[in-house]
Amino acid sequence: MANETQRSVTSTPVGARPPERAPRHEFATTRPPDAVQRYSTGERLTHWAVALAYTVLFLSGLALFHPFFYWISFLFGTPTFMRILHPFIGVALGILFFAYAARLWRENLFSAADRLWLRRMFAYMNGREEARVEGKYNAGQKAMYWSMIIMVVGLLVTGIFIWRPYIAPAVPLLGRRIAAVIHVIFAFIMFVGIGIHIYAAVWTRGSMRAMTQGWVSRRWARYHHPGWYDRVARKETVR
Amino acid sequence: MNLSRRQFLKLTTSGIGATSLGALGFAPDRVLADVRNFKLASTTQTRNTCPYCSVSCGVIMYGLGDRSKNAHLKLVHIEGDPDHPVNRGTLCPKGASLIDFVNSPHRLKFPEYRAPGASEWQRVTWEWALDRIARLMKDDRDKNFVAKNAAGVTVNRWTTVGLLAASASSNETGYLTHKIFRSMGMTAMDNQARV
Amino acid sequence: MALESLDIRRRSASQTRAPDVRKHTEVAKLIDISRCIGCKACQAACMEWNDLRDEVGLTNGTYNNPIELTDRSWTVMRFYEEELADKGLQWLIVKDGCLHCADPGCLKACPAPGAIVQYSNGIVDFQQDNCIGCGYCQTGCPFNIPRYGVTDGKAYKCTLCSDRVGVGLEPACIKTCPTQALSFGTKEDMIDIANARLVDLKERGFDKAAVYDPSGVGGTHVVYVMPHGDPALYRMPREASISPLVGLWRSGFARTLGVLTMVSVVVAGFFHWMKVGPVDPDALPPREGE
Amino acid sequence: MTNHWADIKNANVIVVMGGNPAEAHPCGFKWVTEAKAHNKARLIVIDPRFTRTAAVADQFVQIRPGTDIAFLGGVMNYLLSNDAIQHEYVKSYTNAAFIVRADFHFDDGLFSGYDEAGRKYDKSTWVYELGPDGYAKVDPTLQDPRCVYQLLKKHYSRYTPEVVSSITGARKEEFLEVCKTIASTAPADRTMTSLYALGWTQHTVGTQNIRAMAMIQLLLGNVGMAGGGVNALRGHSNIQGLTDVGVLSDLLPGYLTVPKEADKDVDTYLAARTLKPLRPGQMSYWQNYPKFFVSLQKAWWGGAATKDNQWAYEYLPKLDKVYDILTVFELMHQGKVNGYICQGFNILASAPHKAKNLEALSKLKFLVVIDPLVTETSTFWRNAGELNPVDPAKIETEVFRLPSGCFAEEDGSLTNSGRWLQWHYKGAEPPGDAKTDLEILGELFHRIRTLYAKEGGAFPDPMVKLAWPYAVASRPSAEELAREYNGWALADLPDPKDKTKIVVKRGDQLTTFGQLTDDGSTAAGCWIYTGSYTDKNNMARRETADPSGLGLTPSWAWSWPANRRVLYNGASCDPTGKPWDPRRALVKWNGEKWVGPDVPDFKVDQPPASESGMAPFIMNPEGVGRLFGADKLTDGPFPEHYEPFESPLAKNPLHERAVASTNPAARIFAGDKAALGTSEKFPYAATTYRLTEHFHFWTKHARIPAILQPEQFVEIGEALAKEKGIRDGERIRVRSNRGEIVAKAVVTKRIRPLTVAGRTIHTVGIPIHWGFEGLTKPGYLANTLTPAVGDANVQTPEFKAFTVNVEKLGVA
Repeated sequence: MANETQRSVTSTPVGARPPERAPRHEFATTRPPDAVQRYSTGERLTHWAVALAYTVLFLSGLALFHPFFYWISFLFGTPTFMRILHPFIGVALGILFFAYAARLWRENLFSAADRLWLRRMFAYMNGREEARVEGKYNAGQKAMYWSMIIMVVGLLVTGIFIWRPYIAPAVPLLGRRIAAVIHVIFAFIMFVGIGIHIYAAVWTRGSMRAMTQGWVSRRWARYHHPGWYDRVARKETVR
Repeated sequence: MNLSRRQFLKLTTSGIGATSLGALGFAPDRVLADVRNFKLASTTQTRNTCPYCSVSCGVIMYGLGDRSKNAHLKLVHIEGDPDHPVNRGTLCPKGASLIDFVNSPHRLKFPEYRAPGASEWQRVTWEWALDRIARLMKDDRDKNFVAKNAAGVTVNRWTTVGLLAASASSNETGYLTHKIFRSMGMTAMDNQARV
Repeated sequence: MALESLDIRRRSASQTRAPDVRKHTEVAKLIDISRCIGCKACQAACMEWNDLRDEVGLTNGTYNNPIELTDRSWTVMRFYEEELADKGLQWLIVKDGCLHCADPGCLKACPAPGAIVQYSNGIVDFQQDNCIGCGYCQTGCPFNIPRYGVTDGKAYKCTLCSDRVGVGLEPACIKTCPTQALSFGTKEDMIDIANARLVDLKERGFDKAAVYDPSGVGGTHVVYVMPHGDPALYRMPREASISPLVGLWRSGFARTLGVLTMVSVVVAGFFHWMKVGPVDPDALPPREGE
Repeated sequence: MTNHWADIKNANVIVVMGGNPAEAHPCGFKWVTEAKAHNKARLIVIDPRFTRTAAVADQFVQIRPGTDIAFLGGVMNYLLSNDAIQHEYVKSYTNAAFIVRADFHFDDGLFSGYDEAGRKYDKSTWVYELGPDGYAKVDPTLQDPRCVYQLLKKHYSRYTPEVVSSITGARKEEFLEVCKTIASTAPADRTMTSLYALGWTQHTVGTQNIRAMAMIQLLLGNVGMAGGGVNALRGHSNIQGLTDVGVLSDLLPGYLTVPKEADKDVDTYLAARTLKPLRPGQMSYWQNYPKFFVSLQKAWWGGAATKDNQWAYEYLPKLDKVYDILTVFELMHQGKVNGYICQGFNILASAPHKAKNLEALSKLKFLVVIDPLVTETSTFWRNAGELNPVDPAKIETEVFRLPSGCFAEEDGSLTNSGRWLQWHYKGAEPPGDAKTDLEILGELFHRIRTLYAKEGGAFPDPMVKLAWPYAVASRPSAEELAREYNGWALADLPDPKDKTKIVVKRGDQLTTFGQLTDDGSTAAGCWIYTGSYTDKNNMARRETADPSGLGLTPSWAWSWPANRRVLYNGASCDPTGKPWDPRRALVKWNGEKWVGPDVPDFKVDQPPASESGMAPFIMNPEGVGRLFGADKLTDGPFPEHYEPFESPLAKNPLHERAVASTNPAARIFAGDKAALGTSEKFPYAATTYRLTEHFHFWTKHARIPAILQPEQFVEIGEALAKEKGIRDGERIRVRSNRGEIVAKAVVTKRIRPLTVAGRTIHTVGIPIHWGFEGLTKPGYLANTLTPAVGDANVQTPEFKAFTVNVEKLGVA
């Protein structure tokens, strides 16, 4: 029944099943009965859609950036198709990302405790204990959140400026030149961020599962996000 | 040769790898660029003269086909004749685009007739058109030919049908035109020189 | 040493050099503005030879037509009426089109291997087969030359009639120019002719006459004789060079830096993993209260 | 052209006036560029607009349209009052020394003998004083007040720089600068060439415009010289050839003339044209007129032309007047013309006053248009809205449109303005059912002749008996016709010096017009073309050798007459037969005969003037160039400035007499006179012209030129535009008293307002190339505006100077 309890506290109307369905507990699953729901199905789908879009954008961008990677373009059928695809996917990513991010901004507001976390971040990375995290996200995740917003906005705007044949012809050459440079710089910052993001997910075991299956163990929750865990346990609305 | 299963796998994967890398564009760069084919390679050349202004630049016309019976010779390109002492291969914008005159969508392809009061052309045969023109001309000449003037001097002129000769037709055409129409006693004959 | 060599010197988005052990003579087109009568024969010959037919447009109150370069007008004449203090009314007529830079910004900016090539003779040519239509060549060009096909989205510009030069003929515009305002040959010869023209022009009172061969792009394979000297009068950049912005982004340095950044993220992650290993709260012994 | 295209490179000074070769003849203009580059030549452009020729000129002067004679008269005054003339040349090779009849005079714009009612001159006083020997009297000292030199000086003394500036609007300093440059070619080793085209001919004073320059060139000794001459650039590819073969109302091939009513028989006809020399020892080439004429009649009527029937003289029509285009359209407008054949000529657009042309064509019973392209003439009955507002239902004209081949689809020759006959070859078949011109002519004539043979009718003989020696009767070939105009011997021709020798065997092609006879033993359809097609087709020659370096290329094609490249080249030598300038040696006397890189324009074994008294202008009975035009022209022996028939000035500043305000000898029909506008209602001077991107009304059917200049426009100066609030690219309406057009405005610095007779005069420039057919954007035919009045001598319409008003319509 713990499972049922946990379900009820997560704020996932998407995951809510119609009552007439057969009860879930008869279904064989690796999910322990006391697991804590961290990401709803909708969040996970959106996340992975964004991730897929990013992968496409990254690969195609990489192919356009450096001739060494041009072969990647053939994965798209033809380089020209890849070039046509890239901006459309970019717009798609923008929409998905903002649809996703719009719901998370409150949880990503910095709080006083975040300062301590950041101060102890490198120590944590070197194997010391993590500073206590009060919200759903730690300060590193919040920093990632806000930097991604800046990056995506930047990439989207600059990308649109250099979008042939629809927008670029209307943009003055200097604007296109600046846009192209910013696009590239942001793409690399974003790559670095995404790299850290992926590595952090891999490094903190259980995180991947959280984003794939939606749940974390109680221990994981208590260890990484004690504040959040407490509130979840107290059935408070998590902010 | 004895291959362990492990070795075998290694070989085949690298083989597959190499092949797919080739497919992915890791093949060595092609060194030659694709230059557009030289479009005059096997065309038929004919010498001509630009028909526009009176500089009369020499031109060379390039035609598709080799004049064999089944190839319909179509001009595809015209450029200046480098031997020509006046234009030395150069052409003005009109001359350089002569091909668009020769192949203009407004070239006339068959005889047409516009009946009195009509607002459309109708396609006719050469036979019909020339027969009718000849008839109209003869009837008018027979009716209006002036053999003698009021003073009784033989004047043998026909003033009621006129002709304007071209300014770009050949000397031979001009000469024949003059010979034919003057023989009819035509006086109202002029060419573009007057204008 | 053939002028018509179409061996490749440079190729867009290519890591390694094309074989270029042979030394080839560089060609150039000379545009002598002082002899140009703005007849547009070059435009006509260009369209005719390259089988291009632009739209029948409108007039905008000048003699410029087509008004701008397009994917089907690779060269256009621009007309400027200038009242000059010392010379009175001058009708300046500039043939616009690709200058075939020795250091081509378009080629530098192009991400598609082989979409832009520079032949050993200096001609910079677009290979539409390889073009992906990204528009970078336009941002790379200091002279705003490349244009995109309306229907196919590929970039086009003057090829200096590489197909003609490749069989030993001069480009179509050069051949047709009625007043020898255009000439074609080795770059060396063209510079000699240009300098000789300056002597004549100075004798006629054009004291400021100058040759336009902008060094900012390593010199060009289209060279102008400008009777009034100042390129700005002819609406050409006084100092032409590839925008530093484009350099910033398409240089080998930037590319390497980008790739190194990526590699270092991966490497850093790897080493961190090796040193610290994963964090796994589930691996901790159960705490009290669990 | 007295000279030829490549010869321009030999000039030191090039005057472009009445033409715009950089735009209308770019490839010929190349030789101006060459002269500038290799000869340090100076290019002077005098024009109502700053053209693309002016863009590369050393000196440019803007003048008001129609004031060329005022300018050139001023130049003559400058040359004469500064004594900047080639004295020896003027004395020996012009009629400067000739004494003019005592009762010849000029007074307030009129020469002696004017008949105001008939608007024409009695020219009997415009002649030389003849001595008892029948030769003209001369005063080699040029002091006699009645000698041409003194009359000339007096006539042009009125054209002071101030007067020139006041009439033409040119700035005085600019005018004097130009005079100085022109005067620099008076020395024997410097030459000036004059390039003109329709900017001079399309005026009521067209012929006199050209004469004025010819006189300047004679004064400077530039006629007959390499790099000199008076060079008509001419507008169309074969306008020279069609004129040479005489397809004009009053001409026969080779500048023979059609008999007039007064020429009652062949002897009268020939006597009036066989000109006797006016000076002792002189050769007058027209003394050979009967040989040319009889050979023509033999070519046309073969065996039917015999001495007994006056060489078929009666087969030719006799003119009661000249049926020039303006006259024919006037007659057509009066309903007196029933049928009209347009063989590739867009007359609706080419003759002035489109509305009148439309009405005239609508009165025809039938119209035949033979053309490779759609022309407005062929569709004159088509309603094209404002552009051609007609009601087809009300037009009863039957129209036939016959598709012809174009240059690329036929063999034949064209004569360029340098008089070169160049052969061209067929490179493709005509499209669809189109036929070549020769085929169409052959088929049509074959039908008419058959009808006459079968049915009889009015005087069928000339047609039925017309010589028709062509292998395929319905399709004469170009070669057959070329052989015919070149001519052949009808009998063995003996050597005139040794009658036992045969020069040309019976049936063989003639090699020179010197072989022509007046006894019917030769046939030649166009005597000046004799030599073009001998045993081989000389027009097809393509040797590029130029041994003299003067650009003569004597073995390229063939030039008339006799393959001579520079006319009057005898005048390139001083009276002892030595070239004035050894670097420009075209011919010279070597003690026995004339030799040189060009074919001598002189009797080849006749010693030069100092020994024989024979002067080099052998086509003139006086043997010299005419500073005084005598009675050759209808409107005066000296060019005089007359205002255009439509002028922004109410009155000619030079003359008080109203009738002498415009050319008093120019003919104008009553209806056309009524259609002239006044300067009050139409205050701006207007001129029409070509642009380099187009050829007449022809290339608007070709895609590339249509792209290069797609839409109709009118050029106005910035000052006028400001006054009217018109900006670049806005639509404006241009009206004359005959109609209006709407076009976009090109506002330009290149047309400045002129100060003329104390007033500010604006000029409006109207390019001609648009119409209601074509690939270009539809436009108005520019002749909607132009007046139907022609040059006093040859009736070329005054397209270059008329008046309009302009109003703004705003953005379209």
